[in-house]
Amino acid sequence: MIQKNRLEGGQIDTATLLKFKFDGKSYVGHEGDTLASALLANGVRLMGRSFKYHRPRGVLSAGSEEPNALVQLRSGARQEPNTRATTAELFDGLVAKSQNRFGSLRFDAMAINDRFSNFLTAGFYYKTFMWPKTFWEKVYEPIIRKAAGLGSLSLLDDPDVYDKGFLYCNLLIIGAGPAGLMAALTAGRSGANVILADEDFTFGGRLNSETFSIGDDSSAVWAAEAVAELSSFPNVRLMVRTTIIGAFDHGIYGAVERVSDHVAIPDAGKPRQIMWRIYTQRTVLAAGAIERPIAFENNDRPGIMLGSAIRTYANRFAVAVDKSVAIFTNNDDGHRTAADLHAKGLKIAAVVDVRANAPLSMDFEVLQGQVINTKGRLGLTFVDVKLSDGTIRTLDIGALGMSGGWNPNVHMTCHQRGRPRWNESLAAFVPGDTLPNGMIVAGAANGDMSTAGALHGGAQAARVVLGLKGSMPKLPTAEDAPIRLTPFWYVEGCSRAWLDQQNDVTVKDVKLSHQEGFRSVEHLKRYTTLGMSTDQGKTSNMGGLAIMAELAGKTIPEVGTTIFRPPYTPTAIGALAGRNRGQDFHPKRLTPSHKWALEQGAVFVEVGNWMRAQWFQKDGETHWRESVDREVLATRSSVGVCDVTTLGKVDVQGMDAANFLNKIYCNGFAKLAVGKTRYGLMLREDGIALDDGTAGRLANDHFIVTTTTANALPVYRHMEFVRQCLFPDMDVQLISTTEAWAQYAIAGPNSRNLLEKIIDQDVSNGAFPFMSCANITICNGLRARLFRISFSGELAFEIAVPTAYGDALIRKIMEAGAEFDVTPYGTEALGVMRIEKGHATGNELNGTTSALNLGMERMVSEAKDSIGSILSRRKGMNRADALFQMGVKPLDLSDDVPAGSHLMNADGPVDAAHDQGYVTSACYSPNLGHAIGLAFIKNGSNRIGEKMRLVSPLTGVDVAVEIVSPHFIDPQGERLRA
Amino acid sequence: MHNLQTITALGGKTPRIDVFDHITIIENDSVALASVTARMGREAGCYKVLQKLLGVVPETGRAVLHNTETGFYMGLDQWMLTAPRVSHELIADQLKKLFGDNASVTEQSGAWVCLDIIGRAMPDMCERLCAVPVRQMVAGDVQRTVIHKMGCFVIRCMANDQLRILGPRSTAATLHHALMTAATSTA
Amino acid sequence: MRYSGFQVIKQALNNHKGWKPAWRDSEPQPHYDIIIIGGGGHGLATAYYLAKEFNGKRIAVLEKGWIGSGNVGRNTTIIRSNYLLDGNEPFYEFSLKLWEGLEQDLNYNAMISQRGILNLIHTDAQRDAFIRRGNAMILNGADAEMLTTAQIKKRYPYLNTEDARFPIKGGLAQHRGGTVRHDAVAWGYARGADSCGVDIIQNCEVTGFKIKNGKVLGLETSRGFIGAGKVGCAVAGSSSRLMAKADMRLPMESHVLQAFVSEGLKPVLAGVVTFGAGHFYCSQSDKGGLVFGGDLDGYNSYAQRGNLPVVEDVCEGGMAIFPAFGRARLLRMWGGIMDMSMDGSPIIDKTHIDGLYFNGGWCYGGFKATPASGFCFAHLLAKDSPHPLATEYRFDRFERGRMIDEKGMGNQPNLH
Amino acid sequence: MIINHPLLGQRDSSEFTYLGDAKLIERPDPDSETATHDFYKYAYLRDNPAGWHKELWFHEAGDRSWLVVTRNTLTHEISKVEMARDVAREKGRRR
Repeated sequence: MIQKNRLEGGQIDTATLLKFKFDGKSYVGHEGDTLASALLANGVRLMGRSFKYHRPRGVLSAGSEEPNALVQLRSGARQEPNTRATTAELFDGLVAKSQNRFGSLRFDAMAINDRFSNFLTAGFYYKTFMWPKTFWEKVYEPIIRKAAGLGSLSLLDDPDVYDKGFLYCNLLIIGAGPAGLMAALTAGRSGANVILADEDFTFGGRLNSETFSIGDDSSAVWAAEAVAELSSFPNVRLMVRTTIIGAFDHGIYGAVERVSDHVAIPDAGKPRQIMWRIYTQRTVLAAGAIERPIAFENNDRPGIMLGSAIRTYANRFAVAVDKSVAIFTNNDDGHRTAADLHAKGLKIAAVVDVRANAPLSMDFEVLQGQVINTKGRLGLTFVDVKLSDGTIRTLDIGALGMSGGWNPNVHMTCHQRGRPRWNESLAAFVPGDTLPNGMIVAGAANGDMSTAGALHGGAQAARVVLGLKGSMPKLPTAEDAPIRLTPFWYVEGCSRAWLDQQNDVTVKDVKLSHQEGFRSVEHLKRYTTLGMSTDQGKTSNMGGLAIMAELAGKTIPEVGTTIFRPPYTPTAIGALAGRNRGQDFHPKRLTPSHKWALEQGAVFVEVGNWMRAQWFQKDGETHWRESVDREVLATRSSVGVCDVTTLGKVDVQGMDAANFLNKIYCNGFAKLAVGKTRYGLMLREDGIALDDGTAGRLANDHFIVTTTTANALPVYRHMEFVRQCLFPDMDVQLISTTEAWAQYAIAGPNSRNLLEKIIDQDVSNGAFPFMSCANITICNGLRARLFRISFSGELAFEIAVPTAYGDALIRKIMEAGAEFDVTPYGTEALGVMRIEKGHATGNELNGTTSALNLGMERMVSEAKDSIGSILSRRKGMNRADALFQMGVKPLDLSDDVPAGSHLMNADGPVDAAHDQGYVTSACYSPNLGHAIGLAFIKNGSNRIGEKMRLVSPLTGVDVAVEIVSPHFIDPQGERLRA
Repeated sequence: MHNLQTITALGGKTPRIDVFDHITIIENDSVALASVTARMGREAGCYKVLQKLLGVVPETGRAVLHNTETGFYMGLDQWMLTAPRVSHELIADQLKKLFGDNASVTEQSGAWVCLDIIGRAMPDMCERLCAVPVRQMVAGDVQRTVIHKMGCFVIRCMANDQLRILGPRSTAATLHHALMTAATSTA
Repeated sequence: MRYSGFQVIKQALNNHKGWKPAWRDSEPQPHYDIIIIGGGGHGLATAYYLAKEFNGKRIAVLEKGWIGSGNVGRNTTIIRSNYLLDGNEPFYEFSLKLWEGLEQDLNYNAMISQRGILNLIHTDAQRDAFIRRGNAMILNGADAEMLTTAQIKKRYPYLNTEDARFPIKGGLAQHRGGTVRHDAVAWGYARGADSCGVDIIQNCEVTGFKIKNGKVLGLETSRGFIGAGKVGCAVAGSSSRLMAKADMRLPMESHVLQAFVSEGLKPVLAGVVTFGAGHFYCSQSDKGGLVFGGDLDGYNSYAQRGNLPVVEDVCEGGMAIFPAFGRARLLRMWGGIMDMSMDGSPIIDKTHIDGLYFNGGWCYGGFKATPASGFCFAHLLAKDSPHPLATEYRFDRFERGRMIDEKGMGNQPNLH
Repeated sequence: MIINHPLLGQRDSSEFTYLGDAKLIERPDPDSETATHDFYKYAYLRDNPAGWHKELWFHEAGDRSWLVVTRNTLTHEISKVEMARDVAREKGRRR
């Protein structure tokens, strides 16, 4: 396989042959190639199709600003759409496909759009497709959607892993061209902690693309030596293949390191990419500059490229885009390209320069004129040049370099809303005055377009930001050509002249946008989609701006600029997500009995980050209801045990502990006796219930506060707020002990009998009545805590031991309880029993319910101040028709009363206007033998016994129910006091 | 004496050890922990006891590592004291006796999983886990931070290649998994 | 000029010479009957309905920058009416009905696309809450359907149901929900209002109110004083700043909400999908970009940009349900300023100043509300009484204790 | 963002949880005649300035201290960070 356009030299390793496929055809390239350079070397110019008109597209650039040569890289689950061939590093076995074509790349059926382009101008779709009304979704839009988009996803799970990482430095240098390298050398020698990052796979930037020398070496060799010195510094971290994607607040930068994108498949366990968060004190932005195209008729054919790109392919990659080349330029840099190509032995058909004072050359012809049109269906064949004397010359060439001047790469200076400033001599925007904190810009990015200027700027920047004393380091001699440029944006009278080659935005579209009143830059962008393509307008915005300025009779800065937003280049969503996906999306919190519960065949359920046993399936049980009913009945008839460790526990100590609880609970705690526990309701300051739970007093200055599982964190935060911000002088100390204790609820008539077998103290009703709490010991001496509280409504205890003993304790309980058939129960049974008992949980404490709604208004003490008490008394929260928590039961006991259903008057209409409330929680009560529910009902407390209609049109429910007390079982509470 | 057996945070009868060429991850099951918070107006008294116990009151962001009783800073006037579990099973009671009303003492032994990371790749691994400037830290530096959404203490130990991570005990398996993947990807 | 397919062809054949500006760039007159401050979606819609439905005359819209430069052009373009509470649901359903006829009404194709919105369910408690919500929607005349995981999987086969940390237990769908081309909404209303004689005045910043004896007389602007009979404020993102000029403190905080778009991709996502166990929602634009977002950054901000933690949080949510999106690339991120109210619901009300009216506090739900907000605000301005569907959106609801708190988060705006 | 904790130094803001305007420290007198109205203003009305803003952050993944951060809502620049407890005392709050 011969590479017909491969030249001598360059920075590629011709010794290593790399095989790759593009659109099924096999080619070879070398180590050091990009996919684009390898394809060009093989004589492939056509690489894609444009978005709207499906025009043939080849490479425009040699960098990450590439708008055209986007390919689908790799295959199967690793298929990756819209990858720039110009940055894709060639590896052996690489497979790529062209995109956005219907049929083959050469014969794209959708190219028909180009014929009708005159009807498909900017914004045409806003003016049509409106009739008939129903046709948009049904007909027009599906067609548009199908045609839209560029590459496709495989829709298979991304098989690669991505890491996150965190780095710290004194100085971050973005870009390793002359300015960046010089800044790094200066800073590195000073001993500062430096990170030097470049998106390319080798350092050097433009130095790798140029032929001139620095000192006595070629620029590329100088770069290599600089890198060698930098690698010897322990205080310098060199990061190739690393794109700084954004400058965020306070010196935090996002960086994506492509660890494995240059190999076929990442090594096992190794990340494809690492998303680094870099914390730096100072930043030198040395991101270089991007050359501008020129707009002329049919300037979008494959083979028409940025002049600097043709130069890069020849010098760095040893590739001739074509053997016969011409340059269209408005500045001296175009001539440099011609000279380099000539030196490589290519035929320079002509340098077409718009300037009258263009420099002449011995080696090639320089024409004063303009390119007015081009030919070549799938690639450039001819260009027509109109000379200054009006005559037309046709050049027979396969490559045309456009050299419209350079735009400093100001992208990252805009990330914190900084606005670039217009520079007349460069005819370009340069960094403005408001830069991200700690950032300084150097080199071409700052408008220093010569190599000498870049080297000096880099060194100076490092000195300034690091405040280095001493004199400027000695800089090598280097190219220092002045900028000689005559601003020139588009050829007079051109119409189908491309500005945004990816989105097919032409000069004609900009004119139409102006004609229809879309004249501000943002309107221009949004109406024509100029600069909305995957390169974010890096090569297209300026041209559009310039033309709009001329049409509006304003200067370019008057029309304004569009600022850039992160990321600098498109970033894999997988990299931004990192490891937190699949099962690792959130941490798993396991309870102390988890290992044991697994052995028991428990079915687990997510409760926040906790994994709790939902029920314990026994052999022969085929439906979850069987397990749950069994657990409930066994508990109420004998004894059950449940892991309640997940409830939040806060250790409250200090001389003011009781006063503090008086503030956070709406009911009183000051007089709670030592050894006693009390139910407490916490309100938010707006008077709505925040959380409920119990607080036990272990000593005068020591309470244990429990919260619901879901609210453990917010309640702790709230308590700290009250402590630190509202009552800063209270002697009270808080610390969460949720994790420190394994806690089990033991409930049922036999719970005391079971307990007596394992604990060392007397827990008879006399010695340890309802709502008692104490520090005790179990099994001859293990420290433990015992609370006589009941969520189930049965005689019940909660016993806690240090977490490490949790596994041993549950096994002990099961062993000791065997004679009572002790039954472990899960969250479902827990839920059934609390509904039977009428206890509220998250479904009721939903952030909109007040104490009144919960039937607890009397708990809100008038005698003292507590958080939320004042606003809980607002009229609107205390209306007669307020919602009250009640119970509902079906009239036909075989009916369900599902949660989420709405209550309607038995004989009234069924609509929102007549809504009477809704069911918050529901279950089947194995004790009552029918479904029951808790509900919020307007004026509910006065409607006991009323027949109502329960409807859920969503799920097809419509049953007759009766309003009853929410306490379905043991309303007098005799069991729990037994 | 009771006969209840503990299990480790990772669920084993004995602590888990994972050995790689470049790193070793050790589950350390032998520390007893208790938090100590100075009572308001009793700070001086509290410092005195700490001084006696540790030789010095741990400063902000610092740990005292050399004694059998070691301690590190948790927050303003709040410290975590640690000691060998064999000798200090009842660390909270023992400390409460010493501090009396000068401090609030809370048992924390069961609340944390302790994982020691030892090996040359320790800094590289730490960089992939949390926003802590591990290379700038010196022995005895402590930071509380987040590792994959888990609030952890990160302690730079005496040995230059050792890091100690205390994480919520209930998330021990997740935390260990995070360490293992980081170890593999830095191998 | 009327837009139509025929017109497009006619103009094309005439080389597009005939197209006129979509709206006049008006010079301010000395006095207007009604001035709307804010040339965003809500302001332009208000002006349009004032002129068209309530035959208002001498109306102007003042915009400090270019029209549509605010949140109407910085959102994730979703429309829906899947609300729970009485104060909200009828209003948003009215809005959705207006969307359904908007293009014909405005003669402008805003690409209103009812491809459906789906809220995923991950816990039983969440299901109970969504059933309650779905019922509230239906009882208010909106559409809602409960989907099983299998039904969802059929629509989105690549949805992660196998390896999910929080399993997907179904979803609440509203098939009439969907997306709209956001900029086109501003342009369509501007063109519509303009054709009804409304003056649209860009680059005209309000610097102060002229208020005498508790009555508003006009506005000081960057283009001089402009007299007004009534003034309606619809400046999402700047509400507190603007009303401070009338010495008002509002029940709201301004927060940044980030939004994201990927590179263009061939169609993968038909409708809007919302993750219920993390912060992520996503749709795909007609151009092929995945448009997605998540939670607020969480701190007060007027900076129109956010920070990395939320970017990463959102992408984690995305990868949790769509692991196939990992190799798609995020192209652009931006931030909008949300006026987050104290109960998560908006305000459309008179102020204590005679002739000064306020519309704001839309949190991150303003875009979908645009038509109804404009209509109801126009009603209030024209008739001095609230539109029947917006009677709860009053300033005094907080003091009276009649909050409209969909999420139950209370008086902490960044949690709504 | 980075919050320069008065005790712990520079910490990533992702370790913190945000509450809102630091005026929330100034809880009104519950015994005042106008308590209900005062609490309404306290709980619901905000200055919401475009510029410097004193606000409350909780170091949730750190030392559990509440901080008063003075931050510019236009630029996110932070000029001052104090322990909320000290600020509360300055405002005369006690037990």
